[in-house]
Amino acid sequence: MSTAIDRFDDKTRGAFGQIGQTEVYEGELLRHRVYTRFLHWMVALFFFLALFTGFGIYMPWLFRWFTPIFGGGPLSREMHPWFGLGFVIFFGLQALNWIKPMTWTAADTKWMVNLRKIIGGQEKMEPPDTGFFNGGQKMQFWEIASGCIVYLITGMILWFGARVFGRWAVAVSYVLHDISALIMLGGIFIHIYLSTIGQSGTFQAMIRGAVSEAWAWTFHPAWYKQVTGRDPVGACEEARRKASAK
Amino acid sequence: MSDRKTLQIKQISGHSGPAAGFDMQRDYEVCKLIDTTICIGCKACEVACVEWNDMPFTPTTFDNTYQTMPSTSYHFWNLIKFNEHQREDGTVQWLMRKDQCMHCADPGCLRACPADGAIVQYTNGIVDFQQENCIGCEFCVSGCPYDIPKFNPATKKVYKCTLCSDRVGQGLEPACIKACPTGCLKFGSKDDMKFIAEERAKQLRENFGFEKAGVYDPQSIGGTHVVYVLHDAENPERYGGLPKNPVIPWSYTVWKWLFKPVLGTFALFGLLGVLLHYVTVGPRRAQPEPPIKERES
Amino acid sequence: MEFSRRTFLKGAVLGGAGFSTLGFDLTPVYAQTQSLKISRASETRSTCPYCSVSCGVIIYTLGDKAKNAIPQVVHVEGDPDHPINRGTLCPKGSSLEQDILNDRRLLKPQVRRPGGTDWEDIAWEQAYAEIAQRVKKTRDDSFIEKDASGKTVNRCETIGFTGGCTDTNEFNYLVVKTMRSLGVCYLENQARV
Amino acid sequence: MTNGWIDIKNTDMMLIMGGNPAENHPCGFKWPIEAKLHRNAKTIVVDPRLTRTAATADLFLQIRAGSDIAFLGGLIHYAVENNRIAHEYLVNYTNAALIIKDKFKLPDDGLYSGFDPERKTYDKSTWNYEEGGDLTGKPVEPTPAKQYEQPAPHPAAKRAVPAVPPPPALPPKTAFDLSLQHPRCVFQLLKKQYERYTPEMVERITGIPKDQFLKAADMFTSVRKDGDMKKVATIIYAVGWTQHSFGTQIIRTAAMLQLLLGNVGRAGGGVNALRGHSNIQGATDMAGVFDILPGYLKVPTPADTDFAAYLKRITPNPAKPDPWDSFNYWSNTPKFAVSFLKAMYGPSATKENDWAFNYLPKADRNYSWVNLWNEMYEGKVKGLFAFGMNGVMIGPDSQKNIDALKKADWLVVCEIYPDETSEFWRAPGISADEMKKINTTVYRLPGAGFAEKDGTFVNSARWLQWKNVALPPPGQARLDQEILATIFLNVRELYRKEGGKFPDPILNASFAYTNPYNPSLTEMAKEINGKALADLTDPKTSVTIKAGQQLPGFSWLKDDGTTLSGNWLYCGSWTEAGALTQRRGTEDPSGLGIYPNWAWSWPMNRRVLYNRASCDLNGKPWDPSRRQVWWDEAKQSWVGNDIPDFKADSPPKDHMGPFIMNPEGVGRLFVPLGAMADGPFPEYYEPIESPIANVLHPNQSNNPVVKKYKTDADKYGTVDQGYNVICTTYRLTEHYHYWTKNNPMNVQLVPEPFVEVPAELADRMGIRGGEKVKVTSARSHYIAKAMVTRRIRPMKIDGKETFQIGIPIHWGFRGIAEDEDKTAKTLTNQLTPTVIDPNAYTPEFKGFLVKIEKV
Repeated sequence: MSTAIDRFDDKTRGAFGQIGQTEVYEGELLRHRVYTRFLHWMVALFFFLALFTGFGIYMPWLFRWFTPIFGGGPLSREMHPWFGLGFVIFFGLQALNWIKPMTWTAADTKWMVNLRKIIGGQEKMEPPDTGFFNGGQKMQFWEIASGCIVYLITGMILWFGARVFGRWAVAVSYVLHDISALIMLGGIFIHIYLSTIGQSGTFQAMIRGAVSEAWAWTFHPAWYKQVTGRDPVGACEEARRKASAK
Repeated sequence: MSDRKTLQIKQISGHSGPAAGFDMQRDYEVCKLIDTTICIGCKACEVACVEWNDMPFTPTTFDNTYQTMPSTSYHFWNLIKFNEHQREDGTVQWLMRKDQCMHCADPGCLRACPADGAIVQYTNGIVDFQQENCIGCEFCVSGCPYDIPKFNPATKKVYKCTLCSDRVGQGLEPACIKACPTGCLKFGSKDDMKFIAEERAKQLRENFGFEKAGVYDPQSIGGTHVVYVLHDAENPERYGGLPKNPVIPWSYTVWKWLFKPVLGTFALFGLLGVLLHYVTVGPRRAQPEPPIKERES
Repeated sequence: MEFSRRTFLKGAVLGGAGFSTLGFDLTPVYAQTQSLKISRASETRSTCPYCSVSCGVIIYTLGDKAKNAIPQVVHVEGDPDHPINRGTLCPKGSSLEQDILNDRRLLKPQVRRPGGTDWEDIAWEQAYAEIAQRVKKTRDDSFIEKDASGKTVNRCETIGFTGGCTDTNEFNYLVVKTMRSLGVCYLENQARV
Repeated sequence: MTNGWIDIKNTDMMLIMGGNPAENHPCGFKWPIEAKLHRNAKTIVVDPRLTRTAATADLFLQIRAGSDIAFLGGLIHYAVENNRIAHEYLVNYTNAALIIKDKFKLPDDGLYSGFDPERKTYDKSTWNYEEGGDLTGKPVEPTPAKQYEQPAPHPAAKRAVPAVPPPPALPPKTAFDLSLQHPRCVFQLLKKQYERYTPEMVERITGIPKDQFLKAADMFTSVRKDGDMKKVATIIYAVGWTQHSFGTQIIRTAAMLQLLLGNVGRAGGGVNALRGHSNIQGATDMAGVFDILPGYLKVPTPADTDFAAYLKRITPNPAKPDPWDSFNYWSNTPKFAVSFLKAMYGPSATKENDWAFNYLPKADRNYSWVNLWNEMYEGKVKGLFAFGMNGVMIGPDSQKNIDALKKADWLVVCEIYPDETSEFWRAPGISADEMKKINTTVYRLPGAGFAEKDGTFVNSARWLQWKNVALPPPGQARLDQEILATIFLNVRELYRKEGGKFPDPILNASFAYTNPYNPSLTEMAKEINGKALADLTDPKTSVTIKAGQQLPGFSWLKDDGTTLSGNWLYCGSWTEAGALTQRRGTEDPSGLGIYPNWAWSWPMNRRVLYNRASCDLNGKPWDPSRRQVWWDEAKQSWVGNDIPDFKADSPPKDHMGPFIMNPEGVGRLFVPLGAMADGPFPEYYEPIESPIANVLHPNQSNNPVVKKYKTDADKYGTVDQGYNVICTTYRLTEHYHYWTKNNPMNVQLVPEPFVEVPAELADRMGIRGGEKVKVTSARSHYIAKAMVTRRIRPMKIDGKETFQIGIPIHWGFRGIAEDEDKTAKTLTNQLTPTVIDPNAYTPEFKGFLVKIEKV
């Protein structure tokens, strides 16, 4: 099973590597391949399409101004499930792509325990065993993954409606769908924040695919160690020394 | 406008609670009375409805029944349901019931509807869809205990009986009421209709041998502005699936009136949180950072 | 039970109102109803042409009968003054608008010639002339002035007239006057069947 | 209807049978419902199917189609046996006490006295009253027949020289027995006649179980429980009674039952025919049928060698017990006839030329509907006009009618939609080659719809109501009256120019209209009402009507040519006061639903016929809460909420009979002489196609005077040939005959033809709802989807399990569904037999035999 997924992922990664490219400059590390970036932005695109159309359905009195983009309320409603479907499909591919690095480990649990310090800014560096993804990222990943399953099931029920599934299924699905969306929305705020202004140097990982070595040893030390073979703390200290020497 | 009155709004979908100032004007509740015991299933109400509302014709096919189509549709809001009920003694009772929006006192559609102003309830009890505000989400369909709102795939909006709010607003009775040949349909104040209905049920019990005759005005949804007189009020299901105790899914009530605004606020807290984080703690940077020149307190 | 349920509803309403930062506005309390489609149409009182109950109907036509407006029906409804139907109509009467405004209506005279496989258009005057000639020939060819016993009978037995159920009394009188004068005996009507 | 639509609300009991008013007259059906709601009135519905009328009934009985006389005869038997009869009414207002000739024989063997088996007709001379006086309490002995004085002939009849001996007439003074004990009095004969109609017999014939029948009989006759006269029952019927080979007799049975119960003439009572169409009541009044002239004047026959002979034949003389009085309103016939001829031929009708009597064709045989098509089929009728009449669809035996039209020279159709009659030459099954061999020329002229024409319709309650023009005809369509008048005037022009056979009536027909080519219906209506041609003065009141003025009523009509009236019955409808048919008064002071100022009803705005019978002998209403008319001693006149249908100044002590149109003055339980072709009392006969032999008299199963047609197209089926299912035909509430199949709204409601099949029969044949079935009669077949239902149950007829099916009539080969190929394009009336009632000549559309199979 996993080998089939691996084969698929390898094949598509390879194919996308032919289409696009990732340039890694001196002092940088390859963070996300073309395929990963493509999937991420497709997921993001469909997420926002679904989000904006969803807003128009969730609270039209507040978000009606989104709807003209999609041709008005009813068309927003009509498009929403298709956008949602796109989101789920692309996220599904991303999940296949990421299923290994996203596997939860003891380090992640530790990371979560340490969360307050990271948020509070007391710890400048991530714990040394923080790998390619940290616990927070994995939590969001799995939240979205489970959210997708909820979306898919409840969304289908809402899509085909009370005529097919009965009114109670729709009535319950409606609530679950919304709750799922609200949780995801909350997570997305954090995700965007941390990947842009909240954590400088992160955004380029999904744009160019490469990150600075400093970014790597700061935020994903274990991964840094894994790809460079060097000790992240040592590398950081060395860099600090070099900087102060100047 | 010069007409005596427009309709006063009591509730608006997408807004919690009653519309502000809904009691600005006195009004009485209107009601449609359907006496199934003298309904002859002639379908005049069906035609009057289609004609008054200028709705297009639906292609239908024969389906081993006199019933025009299996259920109401987005341009067929009024349907007589025909049912053959075999009594214990082997004789057959042919039941006919006009099916249409019940204009519930507590409308499930309105509760389910997220679109502001897409469904309104007037103080006279009419529940009306305002298609210009409808977003076609079809939640009303599941909110309705009577399977009444119907989605039109062409306009992508939902439609149902308006109780001819355009006529009632101008002082006329609804089109179906006017057409009904036998007078099994009546229209007036809810009090009057309830009185007539109860009297008729009593007459059926006392003079015509229908011991279980009664009035259908389900209190589980606060009563309806369409009430039925039934030969057998204990078995409304026989009349083409009239629910004995119609209910609105609790999820709509709980969700829409309570948690939806609350959780919506919580979601915004995410935004607020990151904003606060940025301005208080500040962004995280790759180490090593440049040396700190000064730090507030 | 009802009381407690209502109390609950009220509670919910108040609860909702508590959060009405996300839903409170002074939306107009009145909704202007759709304008009445027949409010300015012309009314004509008529009688339903179907069964023998003779329901009074009001035919609403577009326009105020000004010269340049050609009336077309927009709605048909029962006449509430009529003592028998009191404004009610059956499914047939209710659909009279589609009887008046119907794209299947015959709009021009047509003739099917002997051996013909389709209709041909014919001018009214031509049709009248041909029909009159045929009537006269058929009558003259077969007119019986006296029967076998020599009694005057003045019959034309080769022409029949069948009248419809919606022919008015006045029209039927014209039928009697014209057909009996032609000597027609086979004068029948929907009334028989 | 003897009464009216609204009047039904005054009833306490309804028997709805042979009609389906909820479906076919929904808006009229509100009045039975009103009676239910406000009077707790009960409804008994007897029908072959559980119809939508039956759905609201208190008691529904499923009857075998065509066995109605057995059921009604059973009710008569029950009423008499249980003394649930209106005794005073019966003795004084019916001919129950009159004594019948001793040669008269009841039909124990299925035949009355006087039957001629070769000609299949009756010599009806024994069907007459005995002449004589009061035999009450006298020994019962046959009174010797004696020569009685011939009644004084009408003055105009004096010149008559009868070539043949006069037909038997009613005796002016009839023998009677007010104790109703004389064995030959009508009541005793009636009792004897219906003794055979026991509940057991009813069950064997009709299939209605005995207990159910008794329940219905008890319920219906309960209005006369203990001799109480306050309650009233009504009987409501339609063509479910008419369309049989004994249809008229079914209705007579009902009338007799109502007379026995004293329900005729009373608010909430009567025998109420629900006519199926908007103006077939008017078409009958106006003589759209061959056997009458306007106002029910009899059509002239060759024996009427001159006008006097004609008048003598058609003007009845009173025939009644000597102490009683009889208005005998038909004695005014000469006035009506002369005024009619003056209307027809104007100045050309003079006393000298017998009022142009010879201009009228003299009918010597049956020229009715089925005969018309039969003669056309035989190539005798060459040309046909069809103005809004779809003869192919109506049948019976539509295929025969199509084949008949193939033999005609020409056909002129005036219609508003494409119809089967005008397109008979391309009926399904006719190939292109065959089509080329059809030599009929067909003119199809676009007429005007109802909204495009004015004029009056007469409803079932005899109301004449004027309708207004709403819009002009579309396209090149023209008004029907313009089309007919123009055709006639074109013919007239040809006769004027070329001459021809007997052109006088054509040239002299009065056409003095402002625009003769398009005569306004207003002018026609005024001519129908009639006007004075000379100054007239009423000697009693000295009221004068100037020449040229409209007449206020038919009492002003004269037989000297000084009045003109197209139809005496409608005289009073358009007076100097204007068109009473346009009145819109909505007041109903009595609350009885009379609405005296709404439109106008014949005769003379009377809303309930024979309403004198709503009072007892002293002129007091039987029920003081339903006061229609009454005798006002102070005014020495009949007054009331309705117009008294009576001689206004005839005091009760004169004992004038309330049934003023009968020479007897009383209602006829026994119909003397020639008024009925098949018997003075109704007798039960089987339909022509019947699953069993008549249980009462197997050797005379069918109506003895009914003749079958003899062309190769006329076939009749039997059970032995496999036709073992009884079939009845009907209309649906959603459709109107062959008209609404062009209306998309109605097509939406019921899109396709179907056959109603009992579930038990369907099970047996493996037919499921929605599957196509083929119904075959001896004539042809019909294909449609099956509607499998429990609303028609299997029944036991004379112990044998029998099934009935039903077919709506609405689909043909031109219509919305038909043009979209959604139907099999077969016609219901391809199945129906060519056989007619001997009195009304109506075909037997109900209760014929078929077989059914899955397609």
